[in-house]
Amino acid sequence: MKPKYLPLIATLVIFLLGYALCVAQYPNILSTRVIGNLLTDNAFLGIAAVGMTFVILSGGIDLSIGSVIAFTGVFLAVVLEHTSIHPLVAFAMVLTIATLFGAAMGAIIHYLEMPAFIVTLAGMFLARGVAFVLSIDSIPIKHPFYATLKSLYFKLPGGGRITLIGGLMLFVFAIGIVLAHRTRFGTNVYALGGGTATARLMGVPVAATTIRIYAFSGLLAGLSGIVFSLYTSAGYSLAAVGVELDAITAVVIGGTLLTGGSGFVAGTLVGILIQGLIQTYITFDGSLSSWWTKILIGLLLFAFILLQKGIIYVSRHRRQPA
Amino acid sequence: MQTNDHILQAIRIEKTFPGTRALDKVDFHLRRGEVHALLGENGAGKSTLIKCLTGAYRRDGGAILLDDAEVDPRDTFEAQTLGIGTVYQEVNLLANLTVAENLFLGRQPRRFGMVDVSAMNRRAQELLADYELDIDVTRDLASYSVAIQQVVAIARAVDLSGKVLILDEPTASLDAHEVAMLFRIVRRLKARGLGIIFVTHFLEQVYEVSDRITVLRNGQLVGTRETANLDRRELIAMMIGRELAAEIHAPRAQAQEGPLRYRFRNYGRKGRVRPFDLDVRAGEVVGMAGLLGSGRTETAELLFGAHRADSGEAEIDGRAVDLSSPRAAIRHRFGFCPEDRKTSGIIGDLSVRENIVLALQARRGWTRPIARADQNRLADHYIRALDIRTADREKPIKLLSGGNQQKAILARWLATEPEFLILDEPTRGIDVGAHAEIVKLIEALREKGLSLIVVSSEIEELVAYSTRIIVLRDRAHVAELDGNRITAHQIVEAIAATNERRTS
Amino acid sequence: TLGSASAADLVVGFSQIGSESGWRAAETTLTKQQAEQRGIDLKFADAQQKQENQIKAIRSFIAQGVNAILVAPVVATGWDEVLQEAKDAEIPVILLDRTVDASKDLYLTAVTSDLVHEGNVAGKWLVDATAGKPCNVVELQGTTGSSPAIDRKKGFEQALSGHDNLKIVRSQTGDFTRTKGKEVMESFLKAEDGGKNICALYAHNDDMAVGAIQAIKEAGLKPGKDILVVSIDAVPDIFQAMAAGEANATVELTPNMAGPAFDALAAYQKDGTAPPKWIQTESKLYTQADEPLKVYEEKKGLGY
Amino acid sequence: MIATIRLYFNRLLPQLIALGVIIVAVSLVFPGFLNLEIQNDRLYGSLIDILNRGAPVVLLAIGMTVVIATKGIDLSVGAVMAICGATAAACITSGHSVAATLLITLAVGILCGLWNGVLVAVLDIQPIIATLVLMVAGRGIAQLITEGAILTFNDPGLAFIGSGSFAGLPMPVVIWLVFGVLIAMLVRRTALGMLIEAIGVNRQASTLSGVLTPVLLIAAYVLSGLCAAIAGIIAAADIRGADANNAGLWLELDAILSVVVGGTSLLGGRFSIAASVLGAIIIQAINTGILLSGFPPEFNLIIKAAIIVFILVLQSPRFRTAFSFLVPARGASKPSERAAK
Ligand SMILES: Nc1ncnc2c1ncn2[C@@H]1O[C@H](COP(=O)(O)OP(=O)(O)OP(=O)(O)O)[C@@H](O)[C@H]1O
Ligand SMILES: Nc1ncnc2c1ncn2[C@@H]1O[C@H](COP(=O)(O)OP(=O)(O)OP(=O)(O)O)[C@@H](O)[C@H]1O
Ligand SMILES: [Mg+2]
Ligand SMILES: [Mg+2]
Repeated sequence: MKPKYLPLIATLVIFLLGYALCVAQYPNILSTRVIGNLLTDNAFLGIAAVGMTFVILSGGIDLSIGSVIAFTGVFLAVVLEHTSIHPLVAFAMVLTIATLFGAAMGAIIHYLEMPAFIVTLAGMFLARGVAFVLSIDSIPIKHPFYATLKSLYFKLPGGGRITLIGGLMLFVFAIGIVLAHRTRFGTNVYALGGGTATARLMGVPVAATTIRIYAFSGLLAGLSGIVFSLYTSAGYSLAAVGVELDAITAVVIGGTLLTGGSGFVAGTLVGILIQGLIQTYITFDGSLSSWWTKILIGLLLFAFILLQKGIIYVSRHRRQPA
Repeated sequence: MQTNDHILQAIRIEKTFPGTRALDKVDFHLRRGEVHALLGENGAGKSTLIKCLTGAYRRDGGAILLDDAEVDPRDTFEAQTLGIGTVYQEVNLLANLTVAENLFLGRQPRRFGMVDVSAMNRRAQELLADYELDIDVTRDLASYSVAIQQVVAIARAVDLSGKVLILDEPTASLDAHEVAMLFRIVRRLKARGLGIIFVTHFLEQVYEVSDRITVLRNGQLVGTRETANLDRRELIAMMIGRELAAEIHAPRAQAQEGPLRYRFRNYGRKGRVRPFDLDVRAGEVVGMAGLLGSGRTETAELLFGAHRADSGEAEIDGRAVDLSSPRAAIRHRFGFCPEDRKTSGIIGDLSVRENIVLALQARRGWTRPIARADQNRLADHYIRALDIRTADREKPIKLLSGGNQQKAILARWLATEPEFLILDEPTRGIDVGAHAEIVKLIEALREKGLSLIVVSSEIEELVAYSTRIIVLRDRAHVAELDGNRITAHQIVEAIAATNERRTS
Repeated sequence: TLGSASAADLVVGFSQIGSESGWRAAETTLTKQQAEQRGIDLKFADAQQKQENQIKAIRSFIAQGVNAILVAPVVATGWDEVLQEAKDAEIPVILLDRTVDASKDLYLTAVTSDLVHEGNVAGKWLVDATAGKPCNVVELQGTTGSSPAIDRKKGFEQALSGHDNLKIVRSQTGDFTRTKGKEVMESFLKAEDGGKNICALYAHNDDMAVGAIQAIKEAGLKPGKDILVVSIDAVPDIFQAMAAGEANATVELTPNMAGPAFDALAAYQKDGTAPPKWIQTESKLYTQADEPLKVYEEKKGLGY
Repeated sequence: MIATIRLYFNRLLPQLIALGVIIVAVSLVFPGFLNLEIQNDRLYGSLIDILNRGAPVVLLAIGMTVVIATKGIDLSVGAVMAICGATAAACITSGHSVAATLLITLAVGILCGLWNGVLVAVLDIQPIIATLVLMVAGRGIAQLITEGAILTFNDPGLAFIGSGSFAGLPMPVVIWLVFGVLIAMLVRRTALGMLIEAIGVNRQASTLSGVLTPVLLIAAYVLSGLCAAIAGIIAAADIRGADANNAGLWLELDAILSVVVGGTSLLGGRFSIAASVLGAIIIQAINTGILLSGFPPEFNLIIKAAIIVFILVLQSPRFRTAFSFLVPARGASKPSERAAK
């Protein structure tokens, strides 16, 4: 096994261990229902996190995704309520907007040489601001097509379901993995993460790659917004506040370095599952007050990071004397 | 030869950085099938010229002709597609990608639109076989030594160069064996009709492979000459603008035996260096020789506390000391010039002044700042003493040319007035003039009673200043030479002998 | 199985929005108290202000097989699917504190106040208090886009319509917090001629009013006299202000939503009596005449 | 000396211009903006409000600047503010003196910083994640102290910190001015500033040069914790109550924004505390301007985003080289001038 897979393996081991511990305490967690929920409930976060993984791999960050999700939802709700446009067309429209929005941020980051953190922070204000202007109310989406989409699911034995959006998340992860490891674009993303200056000297098209990365992240944030609107059948400008932090956390727990250049899309999936598991555990426990919930989430996060560090450290040291 | 034999022509290239006129209407002509050495002091503008040719920098003026047609590569990718392959001086590859990905970045073989990873790895393996390198190409580049990385960079550039190959100090971290291999490949490409630009500070290598020589000084063209018609003395004069008093081959002054000061017993660290014994006297220069990856750098780092030793003890003047961290070592008046100046040497964004005073300031502690006037004086002193070429002392050090950065780091340690100085490849990337200066400096420091440990891949140089030489092999100290046994021949013998012992 | 379960072994899941205010904390405290009194095993899940977390929690409750679910929904929309799932699993759901935009057969009942009505009560009080005198009103809104902010604004404006002496001159969000309430009030005072143009303040919750009162005092004016203060929620601190004559009126939003909810649940479980679809809590108006200090003492221990 | 002052001024010029533009723009929309008067022995007016309301972000930005200079980031400052506000309120209501309360609270802030610092410097966890732990858990801890309610207090001594005045200025302004100057002196009159910059640019090389990297890293986070503690006290004293749920919520983003608007690179290295303070004031000027302008609140975010983008574009290296005759490049005085002095 190559050392670079170590964080990924460590994360996976931790997840399985954590899962086993939870099951030991609450056998119900093993039910297909919980597993199905884990996928469905985290679908929008997972999809957005794939985009975030690419951004972080390239050494950047995208703080705008939560706002873009909210904007997408409000946009869809407004369009579907006030016009007779078919949802599929509305999807295409909103995905285009989100992609262009991401591309614009990427262009600003590259051409104006501004830090991604700040550009996307402004993007975060802007997207949510536009959502507010579109509507401050939460607007239900009652289009029959939504009902059709939601009725598509694959029933698991034991009452669980793999829903359309859960499946979509897995599909996006598959695409993300292929894109990261089997395309020139993917290698270029890693190259940027390894150092922009060097990458430029090696002939990586830095401008195009940067713009594409943020456009891709915008696209997936838009897709995540569609999923979120399917999930809640509504558009709401206050939705998905702070999702960017959850996504960043998932990416980092998944073993990707925030400094860029090293990590795996698949790790992010495990990161998402770990976060979902923490939530599920807390709900199953059900005795924690609001504050202890926060403290416990923080501590579990810390424990996971420590464990990951520990596993990597121990296995590095075992290999040394060879 | 006719003029239309030129494959690449640069006409009146200009480039100005804030405060520096890096290139002043420089002409450069490269013929088909020649190796053209581009020479000059540190900061003369060699790397800048190359970067202007490959589009890494936008030039301010001038024209570039490739095959008599005007070209204007806007970025390095365009230069690559034009058939210009380049090994840049400093960073040249991405350590976080695999060897194969580095080799084929931007032109990976594809099947059905997807990168064909197995084909890429296979071709990478084949490519490196040319360089007698049989390594696992699916591992990250970071897991290989500088030398291997350098070879990979060369392999990539060669593979990219349909017409022109540019090598900016490619041999700085290679040893004789690898250099010979590189030259075999260069000659083969030359025979194929490529034009090759070769930047180096090793004059032997210039005479070994180059056909013509172009010399730059202070951003201006001094002249282009046939190598065969230009003798060494004249070349150096062209480069530094005066005659060099003495070259480094002067015989070593007789070392006077100082008292024994530093004793390391059974010193080592698992997985890095096998435990060794080492005694160093005052006024002694201990040279460390060995092949690439033999553990010289590891030894140096261990002595300085950059890595903690896990066996053995250290004594200074008979008293046991703790050298478990750089700070501890610095307290005992150690100094250490690391080999990889970019990642462990320079503080890129800080000024030359701050880089020079850093170690001294760190030793004094933050509560006792060095007054600005003193800092200026120190910096100015060393800028003059070591002839660091910089527009002013407030220039961020990352904007200096490579060799000048090296000198600034040397200055950082000299400013702390060390008693035990460890230099890891101190002359890497340094021009002839400065090279001689540094050798002189080492001599002077030794005469002042300092103890020095110098790691170098240049055996000639080791012979020039060492009073004793330790030969390493496979991360172990295997031989020690002193007195009359310090000759290039003996050192090579020692390295080879241990080699044979191992294979037998 | 549901019908036969006695209250003692009832497991009820409670998905709370979070703990964004003192009022919310009091609601949580009271819900837990009420459950304890009835011997109900309450599973509490804090959603940290996120709807997705509430949906996750409800799904987890269903997976655990609880006997009933209480939800204080963070937003009105987007509950159909998960409520349907609960219904499929035959778990009754009771909404607390806010209603949802979903078909009424998806939940057992909703115990809420009427947010529009609250705003209306506050507005009516102001209409009466000013008695036709011209009066410029400034408004401190809740978090932009949140349903209390929207509805309390709407109700207040309804009450004011037709009374041309009352004019809302400025309206900004104070995010339901004291700090922002104070900050925004400061800028209102500056913008309206040092406060001389303002005759009344309407705040969407008491916390903002408490912050604004401090700002008014620091500007050298007398809250409650120079500027009338009316707000909503009836948290303990506003009664102290009322006792000091610094606030004029507040509309109560009771934190005890769980009591009626558990009662309805018990009745439903005992013999299947379906409660009305909406159990409206009282929106009681308190003024300085209602012995504010006494109310303060009563409320102080409730976890606000 | 004059050259130094001019250099300093050049460094702050883009920020000063941005601030000037905003002030002019707001006073066009709202004419009374520049009015200042003395009331109750203290200056009173919108400009003073900006300085006063900006206090927490200014303080956070001071600590954040140093952390960012080390190539780190501290996401936990908002939560630490909440913890410290809650601690102060809890101490004062349980009968401690003001002095004891302040000491305990500052100690708690330092402790929080220490925790972050150890995670980053000793356990070598990426700063954004290391501080995320405290960001999430910290608010829980604060709520644990107040039990989710607003812990009100009436101690005039503690309240003075929030709403008292000294020498005609509101106390929060006095506090951040004094503290800011102290810290700026601390880093610039000692070698701390340079050593911190060295760590931020190249940690490995700094360590090899004998810089006490872990200790300085921890110190940076401790300073940030201390700043957050002071900000927390001010925020609590201002409303005479600790609002664990909302105190400092999302202020970490404002603080980071301030540092960037102040021109310090998020990649570590060169920093200027004065510039960050100016950045924070700019952010607060935008906020106050929006409040005064009377637009409906739905537009707040869009206006803020637009102004920030505008300022950042003004500051971006590309823009500055293109319009260098308008905005002098930061710190790049002409070499000839330098050589002359
Ligand atoms: N990006 C830059 N900004 C400002 N000045 C620069 C920059 N790059 C190079 N310089 C300056 O241009 C001059 C030429 O540098 P260059 O790197 O071309 O030298 P060189 O001949 O390659 O030297 P060496 O042998 O040390 O590599 C030097 O004075 C250097 O300080
Ligand atoms: N970062 C690293 N990761 C893995 N192996 C390394 C690393 N750095 C060095 N090595 C390996 O450690 C061994 C000793 O390296 P070291 O740099 O000490 O050799 P050296 O004798 O100083 O040679 P050099 O001339 O390259 O400096 C080599 O085999 C090298 O490949
Ligand atoms: Mg060079
Ligand atoms: Mg070495």
